[in-house]
Amino acid sequence: MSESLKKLYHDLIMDHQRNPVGFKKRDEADIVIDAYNPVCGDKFTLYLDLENNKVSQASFHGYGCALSKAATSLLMASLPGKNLEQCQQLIESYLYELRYDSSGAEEIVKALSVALKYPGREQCVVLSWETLLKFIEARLT
Amino acid sequence: MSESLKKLYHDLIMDHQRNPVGFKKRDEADIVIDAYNPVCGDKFTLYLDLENNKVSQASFHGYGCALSKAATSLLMASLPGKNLEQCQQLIESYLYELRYDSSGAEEIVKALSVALKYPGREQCVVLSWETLLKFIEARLT
Amino acid sequence: MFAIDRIRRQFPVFRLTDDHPALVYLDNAATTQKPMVVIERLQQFYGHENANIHRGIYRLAHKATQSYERARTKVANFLNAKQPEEVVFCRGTTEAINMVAQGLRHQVTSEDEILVTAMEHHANYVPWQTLCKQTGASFRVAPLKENGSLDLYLLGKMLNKKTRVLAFTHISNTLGTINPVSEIVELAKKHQCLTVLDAAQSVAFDQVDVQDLNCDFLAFSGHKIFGPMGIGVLYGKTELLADLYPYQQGGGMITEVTEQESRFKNPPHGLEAGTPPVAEAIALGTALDFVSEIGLLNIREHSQKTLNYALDGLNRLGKVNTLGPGSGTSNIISFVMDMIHPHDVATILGEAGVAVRAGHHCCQPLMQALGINSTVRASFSIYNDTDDADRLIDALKTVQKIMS
Amino acid sequence: MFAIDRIRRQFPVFRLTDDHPALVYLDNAATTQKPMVVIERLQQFYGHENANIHRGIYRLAHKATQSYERARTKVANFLNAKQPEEVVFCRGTTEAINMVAQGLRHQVTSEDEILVTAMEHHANYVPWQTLCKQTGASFRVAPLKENGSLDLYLLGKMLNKKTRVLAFTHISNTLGTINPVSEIVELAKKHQCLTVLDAAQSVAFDQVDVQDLNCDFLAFSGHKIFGPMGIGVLYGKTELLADLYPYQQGGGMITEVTEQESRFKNPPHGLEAGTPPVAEAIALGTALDFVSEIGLLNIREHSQKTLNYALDGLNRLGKVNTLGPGSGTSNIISFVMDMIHPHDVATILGEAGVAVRAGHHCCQPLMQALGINSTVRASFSIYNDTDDADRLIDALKTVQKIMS
Ligand SMILES: Cc1ncc(COP(=O)(O)O)c(C=O)c1O
Ligand SMILES: Cc1ncc(COP(=O)(O)O)c(C=O)c1O
Repeated sequence: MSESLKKLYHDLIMDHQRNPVGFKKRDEADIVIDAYNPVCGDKFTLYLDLENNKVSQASFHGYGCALSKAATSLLMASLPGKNLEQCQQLIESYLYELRYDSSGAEEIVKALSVALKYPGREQCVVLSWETLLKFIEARLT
Repeated sequence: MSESLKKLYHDLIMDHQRNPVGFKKRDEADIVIDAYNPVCGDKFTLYLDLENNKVSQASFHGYGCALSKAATSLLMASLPGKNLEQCQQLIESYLYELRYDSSGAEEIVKALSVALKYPGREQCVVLSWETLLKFIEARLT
Repeated sequence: MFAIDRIRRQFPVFRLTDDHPALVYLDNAATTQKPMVVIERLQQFYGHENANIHRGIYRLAHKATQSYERARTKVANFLNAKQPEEVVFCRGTTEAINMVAQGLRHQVTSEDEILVTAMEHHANYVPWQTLCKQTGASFRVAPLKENGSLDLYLLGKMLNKKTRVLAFTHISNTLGTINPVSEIVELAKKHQCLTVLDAAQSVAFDQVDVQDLNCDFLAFSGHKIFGPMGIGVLYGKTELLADLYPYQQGGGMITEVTEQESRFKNPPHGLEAGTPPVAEAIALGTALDFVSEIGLLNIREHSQKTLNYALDGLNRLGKVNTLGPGSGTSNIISFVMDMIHPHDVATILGEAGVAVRAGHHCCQPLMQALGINSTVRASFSIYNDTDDADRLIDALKTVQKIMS
Repeated sequence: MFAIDRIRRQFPVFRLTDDHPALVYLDNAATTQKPMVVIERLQQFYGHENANIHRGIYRLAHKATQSYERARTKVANFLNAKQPEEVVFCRGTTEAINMVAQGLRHQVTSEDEILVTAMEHHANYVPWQTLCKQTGASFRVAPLKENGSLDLYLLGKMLNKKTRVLAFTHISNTLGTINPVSEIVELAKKHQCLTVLDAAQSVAFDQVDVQDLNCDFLAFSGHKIFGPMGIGVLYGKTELLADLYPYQQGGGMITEVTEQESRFKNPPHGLEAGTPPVAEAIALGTALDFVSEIGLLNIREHSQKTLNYALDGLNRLGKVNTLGPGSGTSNIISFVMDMIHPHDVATILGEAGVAVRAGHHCCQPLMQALGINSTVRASFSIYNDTDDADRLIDALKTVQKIMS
């Protein structure tokens, strides 16, 4: 296996993909958002509960590749306890690190950023994050 | 001037083009036929009078290149005195000589047949002949 | 004997360089690689024979016109069409089908039905759906059996006297299923229904004889049969081509224009508006010569053999499901791996120098019918050998190791 | 300095061989010859980079996609478009204009008027006439002044609030007339009328800046600017491209297909159905680089100078009438010789190795307006020099001798 592939399918990513954080359907959640890429067919539903304007629970369900699943799992793991503004900041800095500079980022973000070097794989690691960002931006304005 | 061009713009052809046989409008003629090639814009009107089922007078008018004018002039010169069946035969043998074997043909037909060796010039030497042939075929059936 | 080494050597892309260390190219259903003769034909035309066609009165233009028309004759012979006039040059399968669909638009009414199948490529599905939306005609989709093959019984029942067009594929670009064309055409003929055959995948795999198949229209793309991009073919029976309203209007297809109206040439020229891809049409002719020299029988036999060899390997791997009834009969195979997403498979294969496609293969309705999102597709051609199949299987083992 | 020898050497067609003894190519308005860099780019792609685009997950496909999109950016820069998304690849000028006309069909009603000019090429005339027949809209033709230039005063009067589209050419392919585009666009904008500019003849002659001209759509063909055949460009302002119904449907332009309906991508991809001519688009990018390197200012200056030199010779010949107001301002000249038919001229010129066009140049309405049937057209490009002009004049002397 090449070094680059080892980075892409890093243990941290494979852990998330094997044991994703909050992988469950919760149709009763306060917020239900579809993160769907019709072109590749990947589709996750994101479920968020808010309490006192903060995310109290975050989970997701659906179908996607290892990278999109890991990226979504990481998102779910990062949301609880944050209010929407904080979630927005978090997502923006994730996307920035991914695309422009992951040198100071967490190991898993560094790993996910390798996806951008692979043909056709960028969407996988940003789909859920960008979908939620759009939702929050709409909410906050 | 190349040998081939000398053949194409042969004196016999140039004589016809400078002094075409029966080059006059006769709207009162028994038969008036348009020989028109919209693609190149050439357009001759053929005028024939019949007497006792034979061509008594043949003339033409219109616009075309040296070759089409000479070919039409030759046609006009050949028709008088012939009935429609004979005209048909005449045209068929002209087209045959032109396309397949002009070895036994008149000098002017030999000259006109050179046109077929030139890109895009075949239509010029057959337009009036084919138009009249179609007319006669329709008449005779 | 099928001299694979001799064939491979004719494709520059397989020459080993630093850029392409031993490419295993198994994406032939998307586009084929190009042999030297085709590349050289383009070079020769653009370097020494280049001119526009359409009644040029100088030699270069005349020669270009002749070569272009000779390419038309080559296509006609290749398809066993009755005459060259049944061959219209266009960009590819997609344009050919759109030409037919829009060419019929003035004749289709809200009483009519258009029938396609659930295994069509978007190119043979969406243009008909669009035509139906434009005219009010009913858009109907013939279903598949559970194994992914066409349900001929139901297809026969869906055909009726309102059915104006039956559009279907010869070989599924996703499953590799080969449809029984003659049988289907016969069903359609009972209802005086026009048949449009998508031959994008079949022309480079098997002999396609339009008189034998008796389809009314047929479409294929040059780039999938070793020819250049930007050139393709619409075949149509003479009197049916003449019924199509010209999809495009412009130079070269006109007899006369006045402010009041325009008159168009007969097909094929009346359906080829503007400057066509002359060089590409001529090079397509060269590609067809190349194919004929190898022989389609040999090509079919070789691709099937190689695919079956790969199929054995796949089955031995375990945790791999091949899809459709056609596995092993054509040159295309689709599969999914347990719990592993096709995109992850394709990325890891790509890293190993094995080019396959992953996704819905422009067949979303088929994916919906199969209840899946995407597949991995490997498609074989004349230059693929058992080494390529071995490299595929090896790489899939790596996939399973990484993703386990 | 314009190093004509260095430029000529880059075009293989001008290398002397037995096939082509010293070709004098003056049919550049029909198609230009191709420089080595363009031919080599095709060769390189087909030999070493060939793959289909559209989400391929292996390097070859990814690289092809990137090169294709980079070519789009090159076109955008060349036209000074605001963004690459304003550039749609298609077959050529003819397809580009048909795409706009048919793309607007669902919006045009019998209340509307479509305005073209009497000097349009059939490609920018008949598609609009067809659209009018299909929708019931009125087809209107702006007349010319006696000298063959556009009558701007009457054009202005024909524009009104019903005018949906004004389609006009930048440079007449027959007369060489250069229309004042900005001025005409300004007139049209007063009536909220869409402007469609046929730039087939202008892009290889002068700098064309879409922001400066402010036209809504613009069309040109790759093969007339040293690029391959089968590739061309529709430029359109972003929000206006989005209004067009996709002219063709198929792979690569879809987001989602169900039996009920399909959803399409945004432009430009939503307007590029099926496998595009990837190699040809990339080589067009190379052709534009080639043009930019020489510089359009230099090109214009050189072509004008050469044409003016030829014009002098023509005038000295006598019994030659040059047509239109544009003689000497662009790179195109049309003329007729007293009592000598253009086809005879072209045949004799062709025999002398001088390639010109004779005929109506796909401008029958213009011929009707001028009251003639056909002209001889000579069109100059970067590789033509005064020797070519001398050869043209010499050959015309032969014509006069033969035909006298
Ligand atoms: C002014 C003009 N418009 C349109 C066209 C049509 O271009 P194409 O045949 O490349 O589509 C041409 C060239 O023939 C032209 O000169
Ligand atoms: C079955 C089938 N039909 C149509 C097409 C479309 O062909 P093209 O993209 O060359 O127009 C393809 C190829 O993608 C195909 O496989």
